[in-house]
Amino acid sequence: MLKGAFLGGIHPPEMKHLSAGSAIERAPVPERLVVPLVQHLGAPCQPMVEAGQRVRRGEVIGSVDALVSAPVHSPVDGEVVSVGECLTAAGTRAACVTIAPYEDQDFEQWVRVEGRDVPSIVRAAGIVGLGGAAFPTAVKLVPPKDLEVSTVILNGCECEPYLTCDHRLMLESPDLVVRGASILRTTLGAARVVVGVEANKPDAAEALRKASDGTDVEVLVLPTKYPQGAEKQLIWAVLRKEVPHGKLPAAAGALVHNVGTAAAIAEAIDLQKPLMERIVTVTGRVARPGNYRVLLGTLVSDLIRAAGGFAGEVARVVAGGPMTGPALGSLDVPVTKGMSGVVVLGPDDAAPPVDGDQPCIRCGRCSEACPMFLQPFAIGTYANAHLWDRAGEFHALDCIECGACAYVCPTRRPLVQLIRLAKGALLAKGVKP
Amino acid sequence: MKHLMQVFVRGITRENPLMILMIGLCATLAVSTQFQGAVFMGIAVIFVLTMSNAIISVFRRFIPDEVRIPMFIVVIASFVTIVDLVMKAFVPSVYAFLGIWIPLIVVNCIILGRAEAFAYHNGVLASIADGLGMGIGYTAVIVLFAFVRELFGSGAVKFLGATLVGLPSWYPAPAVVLLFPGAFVLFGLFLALWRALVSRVGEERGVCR
Amino acid sequence: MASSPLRLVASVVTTCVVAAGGLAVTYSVTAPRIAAQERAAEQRAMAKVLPDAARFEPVAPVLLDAAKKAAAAGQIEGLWRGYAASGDDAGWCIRVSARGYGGPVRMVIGLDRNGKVQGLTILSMNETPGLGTRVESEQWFLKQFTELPAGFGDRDVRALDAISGATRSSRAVKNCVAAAGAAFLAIRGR
Amino acid sequence: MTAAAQLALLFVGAALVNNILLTRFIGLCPFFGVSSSMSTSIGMSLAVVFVMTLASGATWMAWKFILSPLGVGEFLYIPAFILIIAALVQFVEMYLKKASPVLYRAMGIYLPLITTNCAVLATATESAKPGFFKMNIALGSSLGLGEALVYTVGVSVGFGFALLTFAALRERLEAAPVPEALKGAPIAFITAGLLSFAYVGFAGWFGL
Amino acid sequence: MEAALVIKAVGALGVLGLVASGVLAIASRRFWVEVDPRVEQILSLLPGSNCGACGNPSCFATAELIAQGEAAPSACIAGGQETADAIADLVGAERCEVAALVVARACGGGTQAQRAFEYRGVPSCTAASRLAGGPLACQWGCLGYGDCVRACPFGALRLDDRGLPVVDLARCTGCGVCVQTCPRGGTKLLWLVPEGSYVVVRCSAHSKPKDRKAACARCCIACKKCERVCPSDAIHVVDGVAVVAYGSCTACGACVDACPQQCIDLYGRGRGVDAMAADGAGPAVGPRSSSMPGTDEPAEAS
Amino acid sequence: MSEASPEGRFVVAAPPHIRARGSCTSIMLWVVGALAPAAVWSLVSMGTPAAITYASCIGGALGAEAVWNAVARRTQTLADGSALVTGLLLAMSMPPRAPWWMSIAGAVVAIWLGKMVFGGLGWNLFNPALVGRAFVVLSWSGILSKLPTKGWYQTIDVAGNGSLDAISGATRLAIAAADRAAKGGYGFDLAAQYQPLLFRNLQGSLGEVSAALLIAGGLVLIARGIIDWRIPVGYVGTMAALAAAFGSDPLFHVLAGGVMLGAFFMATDYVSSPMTRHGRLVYGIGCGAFNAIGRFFGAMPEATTFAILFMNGMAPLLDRIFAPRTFGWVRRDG
Repeated sequence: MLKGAFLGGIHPPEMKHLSAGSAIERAPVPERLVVPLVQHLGAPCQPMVEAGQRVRRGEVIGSVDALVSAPVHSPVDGEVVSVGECLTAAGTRAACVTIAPYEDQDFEQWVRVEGRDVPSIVRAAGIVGLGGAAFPTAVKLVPPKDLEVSTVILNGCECEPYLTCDHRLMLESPDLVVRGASILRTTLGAARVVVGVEANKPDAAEALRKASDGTDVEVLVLPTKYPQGAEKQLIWAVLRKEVPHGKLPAAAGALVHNVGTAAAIAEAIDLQKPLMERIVTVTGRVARPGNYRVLLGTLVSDLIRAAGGFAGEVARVVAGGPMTGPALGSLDVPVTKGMSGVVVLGPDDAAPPVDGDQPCIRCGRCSEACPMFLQPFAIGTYANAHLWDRAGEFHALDCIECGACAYVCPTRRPLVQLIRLAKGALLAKGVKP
Repeated sequence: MKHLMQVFVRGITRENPLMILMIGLCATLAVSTQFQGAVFMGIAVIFVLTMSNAIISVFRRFIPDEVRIPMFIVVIASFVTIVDLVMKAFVPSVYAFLGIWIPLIVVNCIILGRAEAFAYHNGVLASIADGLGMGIGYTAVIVLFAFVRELFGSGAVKFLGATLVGLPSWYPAPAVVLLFPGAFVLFGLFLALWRALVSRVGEERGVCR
Repeated sequence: MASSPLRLVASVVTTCVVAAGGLAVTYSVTAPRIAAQERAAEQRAMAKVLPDAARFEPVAPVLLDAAKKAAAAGQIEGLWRGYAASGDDAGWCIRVSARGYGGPVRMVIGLDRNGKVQGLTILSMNETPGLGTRVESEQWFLKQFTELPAGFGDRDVRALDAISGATRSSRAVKNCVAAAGAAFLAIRGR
Repeated sequence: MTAAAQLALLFVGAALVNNILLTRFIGLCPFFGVSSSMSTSIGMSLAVVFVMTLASGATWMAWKFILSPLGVGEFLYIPAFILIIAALVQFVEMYLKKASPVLYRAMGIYLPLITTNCAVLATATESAKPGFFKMNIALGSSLGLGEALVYTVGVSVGFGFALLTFAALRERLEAAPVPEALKGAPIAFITAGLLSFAYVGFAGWFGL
Repeated sequence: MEAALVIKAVGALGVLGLVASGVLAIASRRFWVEVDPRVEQILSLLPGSNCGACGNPSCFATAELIAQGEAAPSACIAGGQETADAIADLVGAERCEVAALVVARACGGGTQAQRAFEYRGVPSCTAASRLAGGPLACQWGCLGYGDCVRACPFGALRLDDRGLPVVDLARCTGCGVCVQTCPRGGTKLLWLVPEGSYVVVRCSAHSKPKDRKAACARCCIACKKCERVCPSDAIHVVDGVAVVAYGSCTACGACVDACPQQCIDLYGRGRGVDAMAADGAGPAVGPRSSSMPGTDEPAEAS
Repeated sequence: MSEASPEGRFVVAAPPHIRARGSCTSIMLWVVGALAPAAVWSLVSMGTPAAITYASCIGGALGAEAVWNAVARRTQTLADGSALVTGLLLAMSMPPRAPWWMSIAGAVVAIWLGKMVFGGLGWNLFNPALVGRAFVVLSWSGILSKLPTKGWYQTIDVAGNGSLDAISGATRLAIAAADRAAKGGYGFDLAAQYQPLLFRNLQGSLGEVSAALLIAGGLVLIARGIIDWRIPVGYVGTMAALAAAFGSDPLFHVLAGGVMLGAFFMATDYVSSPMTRHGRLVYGIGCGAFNAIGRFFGAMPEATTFAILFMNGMAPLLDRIFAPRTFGWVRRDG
């Protein structure tokens, strides 16, 4: 029995075998890249280019001065076709720069980023959390003065079913991950740096161990359980400390970064390379499931074409993991920094769609599954009746939206959606999280 | 006159103490196992309500605000005691059935409520009309409810020894109707029915006004 | 707008005085009537349970005390000697109460000279309508007591049937009868 | 039976077996009125425990030292007792308002409701006036002061317990898709009825 | 004996009364607490729906603020002119004019709007709009799950059979709760118009007219016909969508007749339009009565 | 815009996009399946009267739900299986020879008053089957106590014992209670009753025929994770402990009466039991305590129905008291 299992959680079918075995390949350069100017959590960037302008690979095309933000770089050499609104995976419309790449691309060349120290280089490289949240990494490298970060945790859990991009990265480039980990540790002045890997990826853990030989990077194998990769659960598993309600993880003395982010940091520091591409798992009902190195701004439709197109009947296409990723209404949305996968679900794999409210039979499975020890049934029930205050009494704002509750619900209540509604209403009322 | 009539009718329909204002419930549920007891309970309430309304209305200018509640309640208690003694003297069997509920008329929220809300601010005639209306509204409901409960709970409705209505003998009277769970549940259903039928009428009148 | 304290006190006291006076008068008017009602009810009950007797006389306090002591199962409230119109001894009437489900069950029990139950009736009870009150409405129940032998004891009473679903009320009635039997044994012959 | 056991029985009998709300229908107005949320029902329960105990003590004294010696209790007890309760409640309300606004906000706003709460008058009468106490415990025809207080506390705790239970049930019903005609009071009555089904189960416990 | 009983009774109850009233009399002096009676009075004048449009959490809080003079007598938005006047009289302030508002819906799509994908989940506009922006192809359109209907504290909205919320102008107080609730509130799908407005354009889309037409059969196509027929120069196509200038509109109804998309409606409680009749609450009577009873939309052209 | 999907429009719903197997219906069917052996055995042992009771209870429950849904214009909810479970549980708590009309009345009350008035499945505050049973027991105790019975106990004098809850005439429990009241001890050997109580007990309700089959069914449900062990363990454990404390045979008291049916199948009803772990344990203990005290010191020898109903009423309060601590709210290290 591995130590470190948090309480609650679920064991969904992993479905990682579809793509875990195939090495990362580069997706072809599409005819057109649509690069959104907001690919992160925080202030949107202002366009720095205009239509008709030539851009070089790595050139900044969007930037803003706000603290919580990250610049956007052109992933290719090409010509700006237009600057305007387009649809994003989240369904919102955002300013985008559309670029027509030239025929010949040299992937070993880029406009180098510059900076005084690690945080400023990371910022200039436009690095954000690649696990999905897309929070600007530079901000996290400068924690509040009153909080001491004693442990940096690298998240290599990849607990979402289907996704294998982190797995492949750890397996194929463990040196990058270890190098990133060391940079993070020294930058933050932390005593420890731990890479947490779920037990279902023994080969990745082994590769990391080998790579970290002789460095101060620890590799910790954690039990396989969803959502092991959630920030608070991971900190608890490694440190046995709870992040206090409403506080930053640093309050528990820890900081969590995704392994992919660490690799990107290593590249930014050592190679002065901005974030222009990422590894995306394309899996499920596609002809060639696998992991692809994808230029940011590639449309999902192009990516699916690169993976051989749909195989069989398709019910839903999910951007990211099937537990938390948004379902796509249209495939003409670009890959962004936070998109770790495109999962194509058939009618049999996907959750049966539910209309309206289903009765809660109070079986209590959602409470058992909730890694935050909430009572999702109660929040859902009150949210459904628009009794937001009551939902707030059940700590709706502490929900991390991992989806474990809705996954186990035997009557298939849309619990996550209901809780999100409650959270939205509570925040609108000015309730502090 | 028209005004008095309005006041009177209001107590029975739009502001029915039991069905709309939801006050004075305790005795209703407790004594409605017996049609006969309910009738006498109703009469007692009408008497106390009307008399106390009248007296309080007459003396309302002499009642200081600070001690109005104790004074109201002494007046009401006196009439209740009169009812108590008279019933004991003349209808002992009914008195034995009603038991503690006669003294508890004092704290029936309807009576103090009307004294405070109506009689203290209105003239004698209007107060009497109000008392009668409220009392009759109360009595109508409690008698009807008791009728239903006794009929379905024991198979027949009796009044002073005579059987008024009886169900066929094969009807297996469920005793639960007469027990306290039955009282609550039936009153809930009664309330729903009343709201569906009677209140709607009241609402429409409200619009026409 | 606060009134003077004197006025407050005066108005409350006046109300109280008037109310008290009125009630005292009402009481003195109704009190005899209430007493008469109670006596009449008692007489009616006694005549019913001991039909042979024409008049009833309360027994001496000594006997009543003895009876009270002897009756463990219930509480003896009154004890009368019944006399037939001819002046013969007709038996005893015992008013007795025992705890039931909703309060005391008060009964009057008539015993003949030998201590056999002549009749019994329930004066008052507060049992659950439809359940406990079946001790009165189901006639076989009270009737079975008249078949008890003269000089019956506690065991004899216990052996009789109870009404299912009304255990406590049945037990109260049985206790009353058992108490009456015990009282009779204690005062017999005196 | 020892005296302590007797008192314990008296308490259990008053609180559960003869629960004043669910088996005797006394005090229903606040039961339905303030049970819509937990916090108000907690305040109400506290107020009832407090006032009921004071009132029972006061009426017991009044009976013992004024009404009974003068021989006027038989017809004066109703006005006398209710006058005592009304004055007491009003006094407590005024006092709390001035002395402890916090406590006043917590339970003071329920105090006016208590004057017309039949539970208080019923319990005070049962405690003070011989012949009204109906429980099946051999305590003689009237209660001593100690017994009266134990009984009263038992009744009021039973009141509070039933009120809290009921409030918790109603909180669950808040979001329920109850049929339109039954919304509000009717469903509350039905819930109370089903809850009192459970209290039938107490019938005859310990011979009470 | 009777006399003795009466005296005893009088004595007993008299003493009790004396004690009780004496204690209360003293207590009422010692524990006197000042309460502003005007709070209660103001509260009784307010609508009491706790809609929150005034920015205070409850009507009681507003009443307290008004009584303390920290809020204007006209603070209550939902109450309108009458309430403001009554409160002003009560607190002895000057009466002032309140700009009365009602809510209007700038979308006529409903079931005729195109869906980009199939939405399955909680039937709520807010929830739907958060999943890929909602199923409508038009990002400005009414999603039709009725969040506004549920939110309205005055019961002034209902969903009609086109899946669109219609306003009962007799009940609408212009409190704006629906506007705050509507996930498209920021794009003026629901918005507050002055009470004296007469027409409303049932489209608020800002995409290219061509895209718009593909997304919805009922959109404004910026054809400018309304602009040309308007005798008082009160309607103009701004940013690709018709906009009414309420100051100069005279409710002549020319634009309503001219619109080829039937996307302009007579509306509002203004002069000549019966309050009960507007926006689907009943047959419209006024300068022009082309509305079908029960809808706020002219009869189908086809 | 290119239409990339082969079928046209996609489905968009909130995450998660995958779901665990199992549904409300499958849970209900598992409960039915776990009850089935005991039910079939009782049917075999008791014959036609049992068949009539089963048919009228289940038919009444399904019919009542269908009628309510039709009248209230709700979507039909028979497929969720909850009405079937309610009907089956009600039947198993009825005496075999109960008149058919009584079974139907109980089933209708169970569904309408116990469930539908609150808004249907998931909203009922009390176990519907127990509401139906309590209604029947309180309404027609007189008729129930006079039902024709057969078996060895008829030779035992049960005079002086009638009870509110004695739904099937003189059950073993009733006899035990009567004996205890009369003599202060038991007139028969309790240990000798284990075998009939476990395998073939023809006195009592339909669900009391075989405690062994009920236990087996209950264990299957616990093993499948459908019911929480805390409730039955708390219930049965408390019952046994208190029986021993009151100076009687714990095993007899656990096996006799409806304790097994109640502990495994009635008290564990999801909707009317607490949702928190501690709450469930306390709830089970409360059921056991109420049942034991009611059995030894109450007016009725069998108090299962009211014990569970009472604790149903307490469930929301228990959930409030034992609400889980949210992660991160109170610091807890290690």
